Amino acid sequence: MAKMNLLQAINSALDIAMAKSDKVYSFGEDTGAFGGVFRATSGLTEKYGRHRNFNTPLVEQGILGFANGLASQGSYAIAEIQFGDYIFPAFDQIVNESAKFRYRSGNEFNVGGLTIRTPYGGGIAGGHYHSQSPEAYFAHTPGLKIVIPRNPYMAKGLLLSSIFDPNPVLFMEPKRLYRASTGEVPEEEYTLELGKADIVREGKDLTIVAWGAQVEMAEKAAEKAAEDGIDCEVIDLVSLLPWDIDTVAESVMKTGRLVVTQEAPLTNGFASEVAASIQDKCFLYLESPIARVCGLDTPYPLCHEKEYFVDHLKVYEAIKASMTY
Amino acid sequence: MAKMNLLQAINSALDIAMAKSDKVYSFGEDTGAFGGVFRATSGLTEKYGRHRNFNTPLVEQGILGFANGLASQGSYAIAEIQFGDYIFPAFDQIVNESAKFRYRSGNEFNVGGLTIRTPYGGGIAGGHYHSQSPEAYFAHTPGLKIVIPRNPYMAKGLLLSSIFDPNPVLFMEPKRLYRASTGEVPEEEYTLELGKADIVREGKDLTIVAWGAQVEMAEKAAEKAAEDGIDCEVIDLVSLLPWDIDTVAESVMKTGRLVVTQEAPLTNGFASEVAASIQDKCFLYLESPIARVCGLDTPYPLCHEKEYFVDHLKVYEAIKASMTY
Amino acid sequence: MATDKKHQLEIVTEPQFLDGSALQIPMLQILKEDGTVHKGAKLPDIDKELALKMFDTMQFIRILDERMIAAQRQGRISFYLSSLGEEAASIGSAAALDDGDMIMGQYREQGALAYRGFTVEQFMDQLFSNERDLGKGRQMPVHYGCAALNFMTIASPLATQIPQATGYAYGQKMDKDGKCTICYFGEGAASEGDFHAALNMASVYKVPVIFFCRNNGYAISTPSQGEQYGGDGIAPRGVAYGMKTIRVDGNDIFAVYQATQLARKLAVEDNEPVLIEGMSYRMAGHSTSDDPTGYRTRDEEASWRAKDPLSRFQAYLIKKKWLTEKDAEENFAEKKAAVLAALKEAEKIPAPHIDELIKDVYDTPTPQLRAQLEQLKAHIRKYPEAYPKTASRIDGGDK
Amino acid sequence: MATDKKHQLEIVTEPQFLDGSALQIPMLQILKEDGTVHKGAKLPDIDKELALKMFDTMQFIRILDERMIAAQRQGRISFYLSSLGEEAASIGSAAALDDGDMIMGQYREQGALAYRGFTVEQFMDQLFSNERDLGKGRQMPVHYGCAALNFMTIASPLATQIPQATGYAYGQKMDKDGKCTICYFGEGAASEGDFHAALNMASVYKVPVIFFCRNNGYAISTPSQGEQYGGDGIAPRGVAYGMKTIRVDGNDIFAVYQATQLARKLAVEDNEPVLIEGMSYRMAGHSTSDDPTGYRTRDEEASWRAKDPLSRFQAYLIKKKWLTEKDAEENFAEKKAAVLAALKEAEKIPAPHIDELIKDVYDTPTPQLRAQLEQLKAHIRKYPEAYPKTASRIDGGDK
Ligand SMILES: Cc1ncc(C[n+]2csc(CCOP(=O)(O)OP(=O)(O)O)c2C)c(N)n1
Ligand SMILES: Cc1ncc(C[n+]2csc(CCOP(=O)(O)OP(=O)(O)O)c2C)c(N)n1
Ligand SMILES: [Mg+2]
Ligand SMILES: [Mg+2]
Repeated sequence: MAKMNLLQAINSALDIAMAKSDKVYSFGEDTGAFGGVFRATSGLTEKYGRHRNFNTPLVEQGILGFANGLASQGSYAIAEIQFGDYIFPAFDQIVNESAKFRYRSGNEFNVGGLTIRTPYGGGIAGGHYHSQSPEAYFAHTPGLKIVIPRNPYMAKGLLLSSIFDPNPVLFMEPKRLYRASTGEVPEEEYTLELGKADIVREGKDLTIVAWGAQVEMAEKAAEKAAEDGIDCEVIDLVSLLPWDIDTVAESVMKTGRLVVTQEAPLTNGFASEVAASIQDKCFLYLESPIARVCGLDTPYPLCHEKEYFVDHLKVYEAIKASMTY
Repeated sequence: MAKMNLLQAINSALDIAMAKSDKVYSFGEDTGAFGGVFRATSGLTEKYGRHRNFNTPLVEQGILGFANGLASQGSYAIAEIQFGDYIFPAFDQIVNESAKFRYRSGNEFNVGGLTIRTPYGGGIAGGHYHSQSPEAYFAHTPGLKIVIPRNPYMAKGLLLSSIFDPNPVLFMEPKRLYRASTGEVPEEEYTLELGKADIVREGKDLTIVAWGAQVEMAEKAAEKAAEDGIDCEVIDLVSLLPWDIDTVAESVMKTGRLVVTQEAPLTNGFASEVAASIQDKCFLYLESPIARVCGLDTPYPLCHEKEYFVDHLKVYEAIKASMTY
Repeated sequence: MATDKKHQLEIVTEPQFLDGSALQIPMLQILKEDGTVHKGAKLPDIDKELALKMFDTMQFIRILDERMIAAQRQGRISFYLSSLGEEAASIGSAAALDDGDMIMGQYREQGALAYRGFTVEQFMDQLFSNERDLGKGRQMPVHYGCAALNFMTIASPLATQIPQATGYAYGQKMDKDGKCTICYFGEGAASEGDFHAALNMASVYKVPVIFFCRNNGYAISTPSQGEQYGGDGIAPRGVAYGMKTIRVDGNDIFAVYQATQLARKLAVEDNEPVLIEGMSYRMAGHSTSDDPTGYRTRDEEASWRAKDPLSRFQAYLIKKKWLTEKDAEENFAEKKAAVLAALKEAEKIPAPHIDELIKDVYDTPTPQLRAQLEQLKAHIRKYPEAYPKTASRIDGGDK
Repeated sequence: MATDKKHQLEIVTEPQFLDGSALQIPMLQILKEDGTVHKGAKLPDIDKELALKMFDTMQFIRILDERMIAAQRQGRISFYLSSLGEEAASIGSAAALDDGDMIMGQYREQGALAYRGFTVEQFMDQLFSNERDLGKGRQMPVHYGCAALNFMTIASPLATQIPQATGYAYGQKMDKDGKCTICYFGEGAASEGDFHAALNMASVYKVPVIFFCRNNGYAISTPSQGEQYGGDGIAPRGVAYGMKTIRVDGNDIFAVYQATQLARKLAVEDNEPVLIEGMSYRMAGHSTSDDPTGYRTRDEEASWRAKDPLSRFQAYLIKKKWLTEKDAEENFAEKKAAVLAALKEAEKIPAPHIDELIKDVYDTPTPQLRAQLEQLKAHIRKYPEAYPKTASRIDGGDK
C-alpha cells in the first residue's frame, strides 16, 4: 500500500496496464513526454516509448476516430480528452461509432479495447468551459459504459477494469479531487467490478445517491444530518451505464426516502434517470418525493461558482426537507 | 385554409419567413435548388435566389458553425441537418456554442436568429442511422429551445415562431409523418407559443404525455383504452426545452396517473425528466408509478423495427398496467 | 523542433498571394476511353488470370447492382445503392492489395468486397436482412462487413471511418505485420471534419494507410466543383498535409491498380500514408431513394457513359485476346442467373430471432436488457398478429 | 458543373507521387530582426501617427501582460494568458482593418482589442470578473468581448469561431456593407475539424473573411512541426482550398500590416477569402497554469527573444526619428502606472449581483429559472457566511 492522490492512482493504473500488454496505447493532447496538463500520463513515454504514450494533434474528433480504429484493430486504446468540456467535438465518434460498433456489425468487429479518460467537474474556478459535468449527455447511449471514481483507490481499480473491459468505457475523472483526494492504494494490480454501486455509508432513514466528486458532498451532508439524528445511507453509483438500479432500489425500500445529487444542471441530468427508475421500482415504499439536488439550468458560471456549486449544505437542506415532508 | 402534409406546412413556413425578411437564410446538405432530400426547401431558391436558400458542403459541424456566425451577425439562419442521426458532428457547435453564446458574452452577442431543422425518428425502415430520436441528448442544455410538432398545423405555426424567436431553437421534424400526416393549414402567417404544452384529448383517469410522432400512438392507445372505459387525457409536450411542467402537473393532479412515451431508448431519455419532475410535483396525487414506454436500450435495429418501435399497443398495455396497479 | 523549420523558410520582401493555381495536379491515365493504351505508358504488371479476375468482379458487380436496383423497384428490398460506373475504382485498388490488408469503405465499394471473395449468397443475405446476414439484419441494405475478409462493416455516418483507418493503420505499424489499411470515401465526405483529422494525424504518425477518395462528381445532388469545394478537388489537400499524393482516372482500372500498388509499397515499406484521388462519375442515382433528373442533365450522364470503366476494360481485354465478346456474354448470363437464384433463395430465409435484438449492445446483455427483452416477448405473445415476423418463432430462440 | 473541371485535367501516363515539397511557401518579411528594412522592400503606407498608435498599443499590451502574469502569481487573479512576443501579429493586422470589421479571436489577441479602443479599465473589469465586466463575470480572465468595438466575445472551445467567421462574413457580404471579418486562431486550433469546415465553406461561398493563423510554434506543450502537422505549416492548406494565401513574419509588424491590408482589399472588393499565416513564437508559458521548462529549452526561447517584435519596431521608429529612447521609456512608465491604478481599482469592485446568474440563458429567464434562483437565494439567506461574495447584497438586486 502507498499513499497516493487521485492523479497518482490513475498514473499507476496506466503504468500497470501498459506494462501488462504491448497493445496498450495512451494518447491525447499534450499527454506525451510532457505528461498531460494534469500530469496523469507523466513518466509513461520514458518507460514505454514515444509510440506507446504520445501527443495527438489538437482534434478531439480525430482522437476518438483514431482510438476507435486502433481499438477495432485489437489494441487497447486509452484516449485522453483534456477537459470534459472539450469532448463534444468527439460526440459523434463516441455516440454513433464507439457505442454502436459491435451491434451494427453483428459482432464481426468491436472497439471493446477503447477507454476514454477525461477530467470533469467544477470547483476549480474554471468557468463555462473548464467545469462541466457532461456525463448525462452520454448516459442515453446503449453500448457505452460510463464509470466515475470518487477517490484514488476506486480510480485505480476502476481504470484497470475499464481498460481491459471488452466494451468501450467513458472514464470520467473528478478533477477537483486530482490532488485533493488522497488515500491508501495498493501498488500492484487490482480491479473493481464495473456496473456495481458502492454503499459508502449505511443508514436507515434516507438514501443519498451520488457519483464522483459529489460523493464527498453526500457524505458531508450525511454527517451533518447525523447531528440532527438523521441516519443517511450514502450510495456511490460508480457506474452510470449500466447502472446498479437494484442496490439503490433495495436501499430505498429500506429507507423510504431518496436524495440524488449531481453537479450538472438539473434538467435531463442523470439524477432524473435515477429518480424516474426508483419511483417506478419503489413506488409503494416512498415516504416523500425523490429530491434532485443539482446545478441550476444555466451554463457553469465563473463569478458565482460558489453559489452555483452543489455543496453539502444544499444536500443537507434537501435531506431535511425530505425528512419533514 | 388548405390541405397540407407536414412537409408542405414546413415549406410554407419557410416561404413566409423568407418573404418577410431579407435576412432569413436557409441552407443545408442538398437543400438548394434541389430542395433537400425530403423536399422541405423546394421552390425557395427559385423564389429567393441561390444566396438565400443554398447547398452547403457536406459538413454538419460547419453548417452549425456557419449558422452560429450568421445568426450572431443579426441574420436569421435556418440550418437543416439532413437526418437527426447526423447532428452529432455539430454537437459541440450546438451545445457549447449556440446554447451559451448569449450567456457567456453577458448579452453582448447572441445567436437568437438560429433555427436548426432536422428530421428525426423511426418507422421508415431506416435502421441505426436514419431512425434515431436524439432530442434527449440536447435537453440537458440550458440556452437551447427544443420544439417538436405533431402535425402540419402545429409544424407551420411552431416553425414560424421558432425562426423569429430570439433564442436558438432546435426544431425536430417527425419524418414518418412528413407525407403521412395531413390536415387543414392556414396559408397565411400564424405563430404558436413555444414552451406551452397542448392538451389534445381531455380525460380524467390517466394522463399520457408524448411529443412529435408519438402523440399519434398516445391518441390511438387512448382510443383503445376508452373501449375499456378508461378515460385518458393526452398531452402533447410540443416544447421539450423549456417544457411546460405546469400543464402536465395539473393534469396528473387530476388523473393521478401518468404514462410517458418516447421513441428513443429508455435510459436518460426525456421521459425520465418528465417522470422525475412529476413524481416530485405530484407526489401526493399519484396512484400508481409513472410509467415510461420507450425504445429498448439498444441501437435502433432494422429487421426488428416493428418489435422495437413504441406502438399504440405498448402504450395501451402501460395504461392498463397503471390502472390496475 | 518547432523552430528548425522556421529557420529554413525562404524570405521574400514583396507580398505575393498564392491561390489554387499554385498547385494543379494532373491525372494518371493508362487506358484511353476506347480501351487502347496511351503511347509510352507502362502497363502495370497484371497477368491474364489477374486481369480476368478483375474483369469478372466488375461484371458481377455491374449485374448485382442493376438487378438489385430492379429488385428495389419491385418492392423486394427496401433500399439499394449501386456503384454503377465506379467499379474500376474499388476493384482496381482492391486487386493491388494483400488479402490481409484492412478495407474500410464508405458504401459504394461492393466491388472491393466481391474481389475479396464475398459470395453472392452473402451479398443477398445482407440485402434481405435475413438470419444468415453476418450483420444480423441490423443495418440497411449494402452495409456489408466481414471480419474473415478484412472488410470493416460499413456504417452510414460519413467520414467517421477515415480517422478510424489512421488508428487501425497505427496498430498495424506497431504490430509490424506488413499490412496496411485502405480507406475509401467520397469527395463529399472529404468535407467532413473527420477527414481533416484523419489525414493530418496520418501525416504526423506516418502510418501505412491509403486514403482513396472516389471523386464521382456528386454528393447526392450537390456537384463537387464549386459547391462541395472551391479548389482543385481533394488531391491538393494531401500535398498540404505533407503526404504522398496522386490523382488517377478512376475509370481506368490500370491507372487505379498501378497507383494503388505503388501506394501500398510506400505505405508498407516506408510507413508513408498516401492519398489517391480517383476521378469518376456516379452513373446512377445516389441510391434508389434518389432521382438525379432533378439536378443534372441526361447529356452530362451520356458524356460519362462513353468513359465507362467496364466497357473500356473489356475492349482492352478483347484486343489483347484474353477475352472474346462471346465469353463476355456467356459469363454475363451465367452470373446473372447466379444472382437471380441467390436472390430468390435469400428472400425466403427468415429474419433473425427476436432474441438477437439485445445481443452485441455489450459483449454480454446487461440484466436491464434481458428484462426489456422479456417484457417485449411477453407483449409479442399477447399480440402475435401485430408482430408476424417474429411471433411464430418467439419461443424457439437460443436462450 | 461537376464535369467541366475534369475535362481540364492534364493527363499524365506515368505515376508520380507529389508530396509537401511540391508547395513550399515563402515568408514575407519587410523589417529585419534588427529593425532595418530589407533592401528593395516597399514599406506599407503608414504615417507617423499610425505608426505610433501601433507602437503604443504594443507597448501597452506588453505591460499589461507582464503585470497580469505577476498579479496572478500574487493570487490577485485566478488565471492569465499573455500574448508576449506575438504583439505584432494581432496589432499589425488590426491596424490594417476598418473599425467596422468584425474581429473574432482565439484568446491571445488582446492587442487587436486594445487597438480598437478597449480601455485599461475594461480589461481589468473582465480580468477581475467584477460587476462592470461586459461579460458579467461569467467567463475566465482574458475572455473579452465588446459589441461596440466589433470584437466578438472570446470563448475557450478552440476553433469554433472559425466557421462562425465564415458565417458572419456571409451576412456581411449579403448586407453589402463593405465590411469584412478577421478570424484569429493558433496553428494548434487549425487541426480541429472546424478549421477545415470553415476554410472550405469560405472558399465555396466566396465571403469577405481573413483567416489569420498565429503559428507560434506550440499548442501548450505540443510543438507544431511534426507533432501538430506533418507538412509545411498551415499556409499550403489555403492553396488546397483554392484560397488566396500568404505567409508572413508574424514578428514584423510591417509585413503583417501590409499583408492584412491587401487581404482586406481582396476580401471586401472581390469577396475573396484569404488565409494569412503569421510565423511567430509564444514567448511565455501557454498560460499562468503552464510551465514551459517541461517541454522546451531556454536556448530556444533565447533565440526568439532576438526576434522580439516590440524591440524590432522600436528600433525602426528610433532610426526613423519618430520616437526617442526617452519617449519610449516615459511612455512605458506612464502606461505602467495606468495599468497599476486600474488594477487596484478593479479589484475593489464587487462581483455581479446574484440575480445576474439566471439572465441571458434565454432572452428572458424562464419560470423554471426564476424558481431555481429564488430557491438559491432562500438558501443563501439561510447560510450567508457560506456565500460571502453575494450574501450581503442578496436583497438589493434589480428585480
Ligand atoms: C454525417 C453524415 N451526413 C450526411 C449523410 C447523408 N448522406 C449520405 S450519402 C451523402 C452524400 C455523400 O457523397 P460522397 O461522399 O461524395 O459519396 P458518393 O455518394 O458520391 O459516393 C449524404 C449527404 C450521412 N450519411 N452522414
Ligand atoms: C476544443 C478544445 N480542445 C482543447 C482545448 C484546451 N486548450 C486550450 S489552448 C490549447 C492549445 C492551443 O494551441 P494553439 O491553437 O496553437 O494556440 P496558442 O495557444 O499557441 O496561441 C489547448 C489544447 C480547448 N480550449 N478547446
Ligand atoms: Mg461523391
Ligand atoms: Mg500555437
